[in-house]
Amino acid sequence: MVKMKMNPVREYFSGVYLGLKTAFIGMKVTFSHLFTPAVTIQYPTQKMKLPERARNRLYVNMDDCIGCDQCSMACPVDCITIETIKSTPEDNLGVTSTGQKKRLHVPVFDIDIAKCCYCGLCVPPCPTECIKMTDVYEFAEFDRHNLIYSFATMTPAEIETARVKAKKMEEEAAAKKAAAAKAAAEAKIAAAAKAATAPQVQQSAPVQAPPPNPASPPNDSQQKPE
Amino acid sequence: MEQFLISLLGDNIWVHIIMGALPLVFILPYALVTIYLEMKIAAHMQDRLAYMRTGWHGTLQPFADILKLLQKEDTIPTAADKILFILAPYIVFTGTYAAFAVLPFSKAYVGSDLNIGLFYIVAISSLVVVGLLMAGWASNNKWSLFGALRSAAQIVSYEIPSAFAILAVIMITGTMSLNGISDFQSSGIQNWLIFGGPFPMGKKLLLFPFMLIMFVIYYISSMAEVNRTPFDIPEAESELVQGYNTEFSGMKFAMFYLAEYANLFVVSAIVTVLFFGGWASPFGTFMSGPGWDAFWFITKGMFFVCVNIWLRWTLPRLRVDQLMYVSWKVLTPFALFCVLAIGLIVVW
Amino acid sequence: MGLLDKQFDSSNIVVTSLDNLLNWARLSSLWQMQFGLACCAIEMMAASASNFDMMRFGVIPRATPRQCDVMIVSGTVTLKMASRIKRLYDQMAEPRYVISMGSCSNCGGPYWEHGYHVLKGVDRVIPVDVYVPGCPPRPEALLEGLIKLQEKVRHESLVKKKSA
Amino acid sequence: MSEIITTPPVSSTGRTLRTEEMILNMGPQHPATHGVLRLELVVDGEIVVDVIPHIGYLHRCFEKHCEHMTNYQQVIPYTDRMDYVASMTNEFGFVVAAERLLKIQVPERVDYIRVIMAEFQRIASHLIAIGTYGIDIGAFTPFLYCFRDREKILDLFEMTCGARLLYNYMWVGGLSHDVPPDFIPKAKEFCTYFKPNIKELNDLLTYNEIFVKRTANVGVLPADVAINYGCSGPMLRGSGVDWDLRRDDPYSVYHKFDWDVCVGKGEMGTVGDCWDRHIVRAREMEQSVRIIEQALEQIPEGDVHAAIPKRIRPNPGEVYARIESPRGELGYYIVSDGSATPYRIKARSPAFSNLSVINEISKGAMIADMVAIAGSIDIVLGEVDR
Amino acid sequence: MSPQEILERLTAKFPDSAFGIEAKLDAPVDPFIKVSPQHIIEIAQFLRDDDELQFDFLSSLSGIDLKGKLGVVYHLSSLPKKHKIVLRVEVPTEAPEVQSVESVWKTANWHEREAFDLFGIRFTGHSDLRRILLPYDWEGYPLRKDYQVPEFYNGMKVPY
Repeated sequence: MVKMKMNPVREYFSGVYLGLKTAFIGMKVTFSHLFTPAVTIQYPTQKMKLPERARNRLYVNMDDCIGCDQCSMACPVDCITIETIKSTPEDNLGVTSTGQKKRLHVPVFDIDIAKCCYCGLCVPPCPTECIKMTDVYEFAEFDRHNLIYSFATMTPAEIETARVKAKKMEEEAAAKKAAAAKAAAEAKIAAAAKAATAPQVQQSAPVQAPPPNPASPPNDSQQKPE
Repeated sequence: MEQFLISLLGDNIWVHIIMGALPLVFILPYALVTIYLEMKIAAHMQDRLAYMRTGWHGTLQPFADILKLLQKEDTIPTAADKILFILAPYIVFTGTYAAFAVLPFSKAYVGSDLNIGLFYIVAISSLVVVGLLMAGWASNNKWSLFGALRSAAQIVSYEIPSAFAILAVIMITGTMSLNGISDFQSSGIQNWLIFGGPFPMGKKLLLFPFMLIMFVIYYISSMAEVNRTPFDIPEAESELVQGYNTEFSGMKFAMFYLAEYANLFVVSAIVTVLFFGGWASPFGTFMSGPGWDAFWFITKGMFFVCVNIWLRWTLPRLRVDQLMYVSWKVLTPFALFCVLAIGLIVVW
Repeated sequence: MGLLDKQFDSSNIVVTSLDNLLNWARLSSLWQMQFGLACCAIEMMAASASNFDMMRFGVIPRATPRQCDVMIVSGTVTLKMASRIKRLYDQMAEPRYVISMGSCSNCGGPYWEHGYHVLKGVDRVIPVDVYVPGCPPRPEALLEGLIKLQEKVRHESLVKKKSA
Repeated sequence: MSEIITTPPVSSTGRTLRTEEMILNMGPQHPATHGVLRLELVVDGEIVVDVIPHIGYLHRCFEKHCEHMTNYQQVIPYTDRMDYVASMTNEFGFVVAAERLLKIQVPERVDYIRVIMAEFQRIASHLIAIGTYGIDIGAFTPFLYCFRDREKILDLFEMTCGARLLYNYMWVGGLSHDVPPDFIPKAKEFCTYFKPNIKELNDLLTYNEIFVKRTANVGVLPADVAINYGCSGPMLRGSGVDWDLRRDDPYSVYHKFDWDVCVGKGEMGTVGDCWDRHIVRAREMEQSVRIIEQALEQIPEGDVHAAIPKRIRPNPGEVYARIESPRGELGYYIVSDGSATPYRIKARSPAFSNLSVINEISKGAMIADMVAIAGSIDIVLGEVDR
Repeated sequence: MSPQEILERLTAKFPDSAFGIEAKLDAPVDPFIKVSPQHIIEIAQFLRDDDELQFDFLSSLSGIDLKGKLGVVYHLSSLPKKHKIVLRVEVPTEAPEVQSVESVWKTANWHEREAFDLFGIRFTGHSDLRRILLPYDWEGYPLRKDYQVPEFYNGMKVPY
């Protein structure tokens, strides 16, 4: 619709008229709202009920954590730090509520909640459903360092003993491996050509950015989700 | 009132000081109430609540605001013109405060019942412009300067239509004294000038439409004179940050704040006096007397303050050239025409 | 601090009750600087809008830093912006407070690792009083941060002045 | 104050100022710049002679981050944060691009839910645009009405995916969650609630004479200039160009619905002025409600996780996919080298191109018009700077 | 028009090998046409003004680091004809000079500035080639694959 060119006198008066009229219409709208009840939720006394799926602060149930590092790998911002220590066959770490056997000690499970972007990507990969987003959103702090949440339950002493044990076990395994390697080396001389294909297969896997955590568990535990 | 004090204390300087300070007794509580009222009215129009946490429904909020502003560091920018910068808020406040001198709160209490009261108000309120210009210039901030220049242009232009409206009333009443004008309209709502004043029926009916237009003109230009939406371009937040008071903090800003609200009452009071009978009770002699007079005056004044608030939170802001258009091309011609018409009717 | 530039040497009953009054005034009239940077700014706007109505706490948004008491840094602070934040903070009149809202201004948030142009935490340029976590924090979380700040102000004293 | 200026100031594009001109810095912290845009205005009194936009105050290195992500899924939280008032459509654009690259066909239910979410997001985004535009023009109340209604949309979103602003809801090949059972009745309820509110908003703001006077004939953007500058969305449609990617380059299931493309017609002034851009947004909200209502009726049953790949590893290749975001053409250019990490992702953000036209349309305007023009472009700096 | 037809029209107009028109129509997903960086402006002019093609809308102009080479990718579309095409130029990293298409599509102004800012590609004939997103005193081109994040910028520590 192209506006008709109005005669300037009419335009002038219609402008004045419209100005007053639309101001009254607007006043009517605001006046009618004066008596409608306010929609305000008075926060500290009144709180909105958050839906079930609310994504706020992360919580980790350490009883169920198997230290698989899946959440840390899924995290786009790398705010989850997990360290693990291999358990020896003789310690029994128990099973998770989903019935999975725990094989790793988890001495460090830190979430820097200040870096977290609350995207929820860490939740679905967890095989034991131990990491979840809660509806807690009130956790402002005076000091930023308090926003690094440590979920690990192990005491320093326990960590130390676990470390020592794991080291011992590793050494034993290394010794065993060395012996095996020695035997293998002898066999290798015979079948040198065959060995060349093996490393090539392995090369495609490390293209995925390695997790920032140097103490990540061995690759085979990462490959078996669920 | 003055006579009463003189009889009480004798004719000495104290009487005049008390008389001079009395408006302050009114302004401070009034400003606090209006600040609170404005926020509450605005909030309820916007489906929210505003102040709720200080005192019952936030009633203590204005006190907290003032107390806080008192505590704030009073910064003066290095590049500012210090003397003007310090002086500006006080000049703005003085300009507004001086206008209170002639406001007839009741028949008995008028600071000074000048026989040229209206003329005095028109003159003294121009002092505000000087203050705003000083503030803008002294801040040495481009936004402030823009605000000040706009403000000056705006107030000066809107004085024309408002002066015409005042002129119309003077023509009818034949006096410039605010008390006299109120007195003219006393004895009942039907005698208010907005309804044509105390004239015979035919004349009243003829006057009524013109007085209505005059009232609208005066009310619009009074909104412009107090720099409130839709005419708040001098401190247009989205354009000029805070306009002329961008650089002011603490107490100096509080002065501007106070002056703004005081000025709001002055113009509303003048609307009351010019068109709505001033202190005159709407029921003739019923509910009249010095106390009632003050009650009516303040109630009527506050009513127009509230309408102003209502408009402020409803309308968008005009652009500076449109503001000039409204003043020079709409209000002034209409006012001129009305003055002519009213003059003819009055003479007839 | 304007009229109260002179500090008291030790607290006594007068100072304490004066403290209480003045702190009450300060905490219930925290005028906020309109300082939206990024995503959190939208939640900050939502917090001032009808549903959460930050004005209940006496928080009025002001456009100029001179008249503000609290600066809510809401959003990612980039290196290009950092100097401006510093300048605006310097322009604010004492007493002034800073709420860092959201992961980005707390520590760079999701951008902490590869964000070559992101300042990793606004506390590298200005002192922060309260950190509100969240990305973005819910409006309620911001209000909670505000209440935390009010608590902080409540316990301030004229005797030991807030370090600038 | 006593400093004597000997050399005339020069603007950052190298223009030497005349005596009567001065440089006015609007932003990066200024109430009208919708974030951290800086406009360097060369003004002659109130008249704007030249506008030099400076952007990048919110440059958050989106594209660099994408190159560091270990998979495509992790990019989605970052796309959310680009255009933070319309996160859903940002995700939508990215998943459309990634699915085209991966050649995934998503179940129909997923498409329907995506369309519903995208349209809700469009309403929410336009509400912010209209509300803040009201503030720019000086009316504060419409802003709060808009936010009040937007809050209801956010409740729907939060119910579905748990977040209020940045959703991470659309995943490559599907959705993070199916909609909860009470979503559909609540969404219908919202549609009936919202329709009268658009009218009220128009009464209060759009048709207010002061608003019309402030926006009509201001910042006129002719159609050919708009196209040449790559403007899109309401900006382009406001200039009278009938172009909407939902119809003209169809994606998802938009072809199944009956709706109209709103085009500026110059009802109050010239075609392509600020008022036209505003009314296009206001009318698009009505059309979005129409789409949502149809989609809610037609939505099929199904699984929303069916097509989500376990591991996303596209073949080497590149794709450019575009969708109609509330601000215009949002395109993602994704280059894959065959690994799980994207090789290069470029986001073509609508506001970036829309903003570039500001100098062209605001010469000779007044300072107050600058605010009106900048507001009518509806920029989101997160998207401009990425 | 399909990309094949567009390519045919282009090769008919610019048969000279100097224009470097090279089709990659078999590329997976999106096909593109490679052209010479020294003649992009003539090709762009033709694409926009030809009655059959009418590529009036430059959707996007992106830089890309091709490891050893830098590329510029033009995504064109036509509002009247509703077809699309992708152009690409490749230049050596040491001397990344490409003709600016700003005079054809104004969109290119800011997009080219962005490509200059993030990749260091120089667009000859650009009216105002300054950095756009990063500060004017920034060093380096961050989206190049070999970019190292600086330790400090203006006294502010950059890494976490």
